[in-house]
Amino acid sequence: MIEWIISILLLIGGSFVLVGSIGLVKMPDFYMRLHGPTKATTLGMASLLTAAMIFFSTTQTGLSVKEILISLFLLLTAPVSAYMMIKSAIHHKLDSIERTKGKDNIEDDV
Amino acid sequence: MIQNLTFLPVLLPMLAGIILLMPPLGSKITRRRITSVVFSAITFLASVALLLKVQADGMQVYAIGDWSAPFGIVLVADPLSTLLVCLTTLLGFACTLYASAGDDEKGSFFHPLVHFLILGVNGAFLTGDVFNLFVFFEVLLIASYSLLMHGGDKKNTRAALHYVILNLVGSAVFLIALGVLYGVLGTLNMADMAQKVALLQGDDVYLAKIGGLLLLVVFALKGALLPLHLWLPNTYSTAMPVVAALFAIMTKVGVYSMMRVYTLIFGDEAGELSHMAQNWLWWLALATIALGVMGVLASKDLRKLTANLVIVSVGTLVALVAVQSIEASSAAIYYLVHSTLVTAALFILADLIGRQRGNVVDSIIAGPPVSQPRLLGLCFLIAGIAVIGMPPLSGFIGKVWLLKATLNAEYTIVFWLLYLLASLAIMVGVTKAGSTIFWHHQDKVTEVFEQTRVHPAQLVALLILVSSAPLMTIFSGPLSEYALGAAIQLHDFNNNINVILSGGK
Amino acid sequence: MLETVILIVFAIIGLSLLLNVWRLLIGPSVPDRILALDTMYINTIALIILYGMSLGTELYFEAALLIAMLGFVSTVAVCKYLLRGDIIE
Amino acid sequence: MELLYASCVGLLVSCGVFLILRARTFTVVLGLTMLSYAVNLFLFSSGRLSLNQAAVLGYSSEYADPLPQALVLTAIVIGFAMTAFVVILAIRGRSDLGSDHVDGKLPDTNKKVNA
Amino acid sequence: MRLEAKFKWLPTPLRSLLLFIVWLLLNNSLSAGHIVLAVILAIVIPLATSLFRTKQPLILKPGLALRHLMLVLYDIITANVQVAILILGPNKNLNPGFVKVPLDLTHSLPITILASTVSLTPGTVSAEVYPWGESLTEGEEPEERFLLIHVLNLEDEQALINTIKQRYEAPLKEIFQC
Amino acid sequence: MTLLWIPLLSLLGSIISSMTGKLTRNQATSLTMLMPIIALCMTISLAPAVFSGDVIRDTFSWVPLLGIDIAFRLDGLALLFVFMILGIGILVIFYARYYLSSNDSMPKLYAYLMLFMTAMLGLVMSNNIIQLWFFWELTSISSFLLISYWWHKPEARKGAIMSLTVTGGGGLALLAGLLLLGNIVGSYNLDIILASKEIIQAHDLYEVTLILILLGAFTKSAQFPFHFWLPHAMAAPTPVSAYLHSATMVKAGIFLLARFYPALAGTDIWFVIVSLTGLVTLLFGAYVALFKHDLKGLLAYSTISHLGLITLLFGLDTKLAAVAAIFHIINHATFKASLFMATGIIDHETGTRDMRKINGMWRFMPYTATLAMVAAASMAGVPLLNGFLSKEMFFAETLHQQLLGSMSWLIPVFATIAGALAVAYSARFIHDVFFNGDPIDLPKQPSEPPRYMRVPIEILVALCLVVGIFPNFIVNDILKAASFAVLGGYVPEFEVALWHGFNLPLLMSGVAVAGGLLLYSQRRHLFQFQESLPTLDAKIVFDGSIDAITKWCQVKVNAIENGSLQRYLMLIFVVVLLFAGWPLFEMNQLGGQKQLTPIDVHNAMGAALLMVGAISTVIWYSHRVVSLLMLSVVGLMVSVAFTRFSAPDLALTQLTVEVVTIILLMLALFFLPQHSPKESSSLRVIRDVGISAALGIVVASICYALITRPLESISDFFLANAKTGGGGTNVVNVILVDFRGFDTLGEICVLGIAALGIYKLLVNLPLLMPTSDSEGRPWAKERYPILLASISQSLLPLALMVSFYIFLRGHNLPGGGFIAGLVTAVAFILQYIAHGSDWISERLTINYRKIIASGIAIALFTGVGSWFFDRPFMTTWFDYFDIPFIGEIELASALVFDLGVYITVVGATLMILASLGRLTVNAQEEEVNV
Ligand code: NA
Ligand code: NA
Repeated sequence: MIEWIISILLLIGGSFVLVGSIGLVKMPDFYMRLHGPTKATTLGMASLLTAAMIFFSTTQTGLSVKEILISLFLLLTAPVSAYMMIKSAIHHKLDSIERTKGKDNIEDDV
Repeated sequence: MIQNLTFLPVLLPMLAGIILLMPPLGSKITRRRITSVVFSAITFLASVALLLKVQADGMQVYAIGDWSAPFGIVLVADPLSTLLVCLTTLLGFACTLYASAGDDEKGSFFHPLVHFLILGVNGAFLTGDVFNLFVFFEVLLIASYSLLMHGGDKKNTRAALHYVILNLVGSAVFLIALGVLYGVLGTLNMADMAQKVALLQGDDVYLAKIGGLLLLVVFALKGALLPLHLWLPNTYSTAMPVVAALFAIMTKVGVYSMMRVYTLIFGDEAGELSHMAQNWLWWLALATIALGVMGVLASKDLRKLTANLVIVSVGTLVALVAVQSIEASSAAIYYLVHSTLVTAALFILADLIGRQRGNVVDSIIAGPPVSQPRLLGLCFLIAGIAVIGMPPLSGFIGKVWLLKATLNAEYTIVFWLLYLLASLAIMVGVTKAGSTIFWHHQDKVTEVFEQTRVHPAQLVALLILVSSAPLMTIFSGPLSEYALGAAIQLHDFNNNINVILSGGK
Repeated sequence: MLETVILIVFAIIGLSLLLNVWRLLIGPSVPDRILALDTMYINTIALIILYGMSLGTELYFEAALLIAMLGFVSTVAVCKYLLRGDIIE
Repeated sequence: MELLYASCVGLLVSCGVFLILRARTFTVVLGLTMLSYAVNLFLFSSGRLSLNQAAVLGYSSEYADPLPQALVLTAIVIGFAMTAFVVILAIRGRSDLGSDHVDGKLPDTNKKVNA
Repeated sequence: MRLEAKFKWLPTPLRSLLLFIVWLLLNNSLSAGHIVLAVILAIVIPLATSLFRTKQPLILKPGLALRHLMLVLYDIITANVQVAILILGPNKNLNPGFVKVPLDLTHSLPITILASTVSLTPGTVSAEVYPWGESLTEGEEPEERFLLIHVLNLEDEQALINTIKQRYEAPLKEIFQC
Repeated sequence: MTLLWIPLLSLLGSIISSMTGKLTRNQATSLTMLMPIIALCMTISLAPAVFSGDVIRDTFSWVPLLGIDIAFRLDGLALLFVFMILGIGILVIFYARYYLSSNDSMPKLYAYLMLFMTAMLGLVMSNNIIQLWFFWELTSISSFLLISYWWHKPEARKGAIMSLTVTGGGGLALLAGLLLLGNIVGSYNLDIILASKEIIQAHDLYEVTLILILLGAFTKSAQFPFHFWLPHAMAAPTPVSAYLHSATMVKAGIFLLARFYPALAGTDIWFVIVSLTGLVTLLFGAYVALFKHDLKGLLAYSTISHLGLITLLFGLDTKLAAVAAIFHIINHATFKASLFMATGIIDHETGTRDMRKINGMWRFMPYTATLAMVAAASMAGVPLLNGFLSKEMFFAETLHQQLLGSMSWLIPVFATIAGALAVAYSARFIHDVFFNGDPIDLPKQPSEPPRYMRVPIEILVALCLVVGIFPNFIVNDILKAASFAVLGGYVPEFEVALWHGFNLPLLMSGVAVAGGLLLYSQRRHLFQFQESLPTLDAKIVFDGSIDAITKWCQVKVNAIENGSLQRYLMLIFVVVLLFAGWPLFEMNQLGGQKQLTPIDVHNAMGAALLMVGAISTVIWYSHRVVSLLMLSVVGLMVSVAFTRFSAPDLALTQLTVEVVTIILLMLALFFLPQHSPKESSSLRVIRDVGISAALGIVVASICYALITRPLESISDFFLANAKTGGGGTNVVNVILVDFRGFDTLGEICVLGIAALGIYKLLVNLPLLMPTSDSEGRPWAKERYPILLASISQSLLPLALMVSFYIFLRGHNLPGGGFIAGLVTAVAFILQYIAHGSDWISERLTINYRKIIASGIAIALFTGVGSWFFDRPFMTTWFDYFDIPFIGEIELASALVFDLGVYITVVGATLMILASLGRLTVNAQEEEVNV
């Protein structure tokens, strides 16, 4: 039973991670590419780490929950990383695809 | 305390470095100077005490952490290493004293860095562990990088960049060599390695050979052996002279390491690998001498000239190391001490002379007369005679000895011819330099500059170094006996192994 | 079964890593590459965690934790560099 | 596996050496960093490769050779210190010499200094 | 809104609690020794780093905060599926856009939390907070702030702004009482 | 009484005279003369014993190991030379008193002269050949000082250097020869060597040895072609010339021939080399002397010629020739010294030495003229003077040799020609100076010199006369004794007499005198002929060759040390390639016997990523940011590799270091250009690719060879003792803090020193700060992005906690002080990035220098602590304690040591970054918390 849960969590996690990476490659402009890794990968990681937590708690001698820490960390930092990256993309005036709306909302940062 | 004497030459400089960074002794320049000079004096005295102990009781083995060789790191104080430790600390004392006249204020952390440099050099001399040797190499290198930039100008920066980058590559090679040697021998203690090398079989022999030869590259780079010497002239001549004087010992670290590695690990007992580097060393040494001499003749200022003299001395020493006989090693030991002190003296002299000649500084061209011609002239005469290797000063003993020691080597004639021609060329170079600087004055002095005089601290330091030449002549009897003893010990494979691996018993 | 699943997920993560490297190589812009590298860091965490699971040891947990922390710092540093040049101003 | 490992080390050496031979401080530093990766891997491998045998007592029945690991650790730290120094020295060099060229003189082909 | 904690020795009680938990998590242990150590660390570390903390509003409604956290987690999970679908679907169906969301929040911590929430929930990534700190004089809090977000598939701009303001910003205002 | 006193007294005299600066000239002179006079008295008291055939010896040990003793020996030869050195030395000192002008420093000249005297005395009395060489070189040095006495004159400087170069070079050859000689005989003791003629001459190295020793002798005694330095040494004050070039310095070479005559002479090679060199020198010197307009030049070449004569005599294979040589040594010394002194008077009185200007001196200084003429006559070999006697003997001996076989008659003919030339130049000296009309344009009005200035000349000329008329009365004993020493025992019967009857030598003398006078009368034609010859000035040639050599060296050295770092690096790599590659080819089989691990997908993929990263770094090296990103892929993969291959500690360390390094490089990038121009030529790129590929292959091969072999290492000891002896289960950490803690101590020193050095580098560094990035974009407006600023504050406590966790567990599980330190440092770096260094320095007023020092201090004192338990440095201690309620805990000194590591790492890293940060923020501000 637990093995099943672990397996499913692992597969879900892996899939999300993969989706994030696919987004990274597939999307047409930087701003769109950012979405995959920021969200899907983070969630995928959380799922994987939960699987690991359950795995170690059940197979090892005792409860093992420190994987939560990594999830916590990723959840805290992923938005900030994304924010920094998109800031630098805006600073570099990277093109977004043509049909992007609201480009004039971007203020010149210099 | 007395059983920890072996450790003091490493402990004291480190302690000095720490104290000099901390209040209260490190906070004011006068306090720093006094602390630094006192500490270097104490370190020197401790080294001398160690030397006497080694003389009295034989080789001292100090197992750090109480882990005996080959598992732990041991310090090995034998006559050779202690002698060099004494030399280093003496030089350190002279240099801290000299710099206390004002050079130390031309940048931050001069005094702690000098002590750290001494720490590195002493550690490298004393350690019996080859990886620990690497660590101490790095200690002395990083300290030397910083000292090199002390009070530096733009020329200095380029030389420093070259020096640092080359040595970083050198360190990488060192690590690869250590990897190979550990991978074949499974041990790091030099004595243990020597033992294991003797037992190697099959292709392992060649792997060990690679390790040994790569070590040679490292030591050749540190010791400035051709073709890895190219960094030295610029580095030493652009460094502040007191720093260059201190650096005089650093090339000797490379030479010393060669002596250790190629007499102990790859020496007589190493089977197929014994004396594997001998031929390389011999011919490279000869080429080094030749190029060093060309540099001496080509030098346009006194510091560069001295830097090239350092190269010549390295070539000479390595040639002696290559002969790998007790006699040659003892000659090398004597010559090493002599050449270190004399070149250090020359660097300092170049500085003092340069300070009294205005814009011309130490260039070998006509310039304004120095303000203290008698003092500086006499000191230059002494140092010059010593470095040329003419009687009555220490150089001639070295010269006689090394010629005698190479008498029965292969290709003696090449060495003798080269060495004698080199001596002649050095004589011409040094004489020309001296006569131009002291005797050839500008017709009219257009430039007005402040006439500086030698500071008492500088004077004492200078006298310490310069007086070594006559003293080493007068006491050449006992010194030569000491050098011979050190050489015998160096070559005594079985005794070395037994004593080191049994923890000094 | 778990072993098989771990192997499969290994492969998935490996594939993701390859995709990341692809983006890293083709760019085209520096922020794109930073993004790719940042994603790589995170995928590496997954890799290490999976490795730990397949060996049944938690000895490598700290490595994963540190990648999480340090990957963030280095991404931030590079972005700051792009934005301001001087990262410690 | 061993062959692959050795090839990686060799490739890192090659890349590092090539970068070191470029004439700019920054590339030299990159090269040195790369070379030190190679060297660390090399030194590490002198204890031979072993999977899942971390030298932590009680975690497995056989252990990887811990000594090279300790050596590499020391080497990494020292390498870090050295890299830091050379990086700052490069900055100093740029400021003192006006360019980040490490050679004695600029090659003729490159008249304009990239400043 | 409150900037100062009740106890000087416990400037950030929730953070201390977090640290306490984290220590136990790290060591996978509930032994007495670790609990003692965790308490010590939970008190000492915030004190030691208090210099590196600018004054920020404290969480005054922890219960609400917890509820909000749960909501966000739920949103992350559900909405991620949508993003996955968007990503895997054909690119031509996507209509990206930049949206400027006016903010009621003024302090940086709540804004950060909001921006992070926005970034983690589907389809949106926070890009900028206008105006920048540099355009403000020292210590001044701006009249009005905006959050610039990038939307992967923008259908109704105003609806999105409303969702963000109601679903995520409003609880934050409540929690921090600002 | 010991022989040592003779040179010692003169050395003492040198020291005393150097301190006579405050005394009057007379006092100084008397004081200076005192010591040699005492020495002379001592020598005289020893003379009878020597005359009776004794050899007096005196030996002290000096460097027994090298066979160098202080050994003196007084035999006839030495006695003769000691007499000359002391006697003429005293006269020269006396003479110099009047010669020197008031501008010249008397103590200096006296000190140098006495030093030179010491060297000469030591040389002639040496009983150890190394000691002999010692004094030999001392004569070179002291003569260098004497010749350069007037150092402000370029000719004095150049003459001194030239003489030092030639004689010093000869000295080196001599040393080589003497060492070989000592090696052949097995001793440096002269007594033994002189008694080992057979061994020496039978030895393979005899010829080499002989040639080397002769080189020394010939250079010193100015034999052709090494003669050229001597005329230029005339730049010295005349008393110096009188001393050095009559009786002493140049005679040292002759002395050497005489000294080793018993051991080395007697073979064909000796006779051929020595006699021919002597003959050529004799003729050449005499010929050139005739054309010199400079008085001292004439004397210099005449000296060369006479030295050639003596050499020739030593080269003639008869014993009487050797006796004649010794006799001529004495005679030449007397007349030449007096001639130099007379020249000095003329020079002194007229202000010039040009014989074309100096005419008719007879009228101005008749008394001096008389003395000079007598001496010159002796030089010419006029009967009733000593020069005649030895020349007669010389002529006689040239008739008795068989050197050239059937052409041996050539030698007496050449000897006669040389005699004629000698007569001619002597005649010129007499006639051109003292007669020949009126002086032309003299700078000074000449008159007789001070009375006492003539005294030394009077004494010497008197000697010339007395010896010339009553030879047996004066020189017989000493000549016999010296010959006894030179010939090694048996001295043939000889009679030094004025009149031997009408014989061939007398005829030769007659021919010489007549020919000489004829030559002199026809000098105009000769001068014309001589002027038509191309002139070869030795000084120009010598200086020219030295300059050419110097230039050549400069060109070569500049070409080799061209300042190209790439070249230096290339050399290292090539050497490495050679040294590491060569043994590979010697191996039979690269791979070893160890069971190989199969490749799995993960490893292959990791390797692929690593390789892609590495190659991309190279490809994008000109786009620096991208290259850096690629490099971090490599770094990441390396740490993954460490994870994979069971080295968690390494992985952690690599990761943290990696990030800090990248951050540093980012910092550097701001101050460095953002792009590397591709500037290498394609050829160079190909070369570099070749070298790097070759190196890669070699290293890879070595690596493969290593890891496929089984290994037996000392590590089993560490695994076995980590827990019991070191108190930890993480063996790597136990090695770091215990077994090899000393390495770690060194390592943190390196880190600390690096931080200090970096601080040092950055002090007052003017920086080029770009206002825009490489594509010309101005920097972004927002300095501290708001999200980053607030999240970093929350992360700091978390990171500190993690670092504390890693620190604490290090001893038993992966972790430790270093990693923890870096994690802490990174957490602070994040604060720096997010808030800037101003913000930090407002809050953190810690002196990093002190932190580093305390870190190292903690580690050091933890080590020293074990001394109090009577254990060596760094012996660790640990124990387990059961504390109620909390449970068992372990306390270990290693943890304190690790704390030192931690503190040092934090301090050093932050110091580095703070120094850099400070640069841009506050260039003006002096001290900012560092
Ligand atoms: Na979002
Ligand atoms: Na005349």
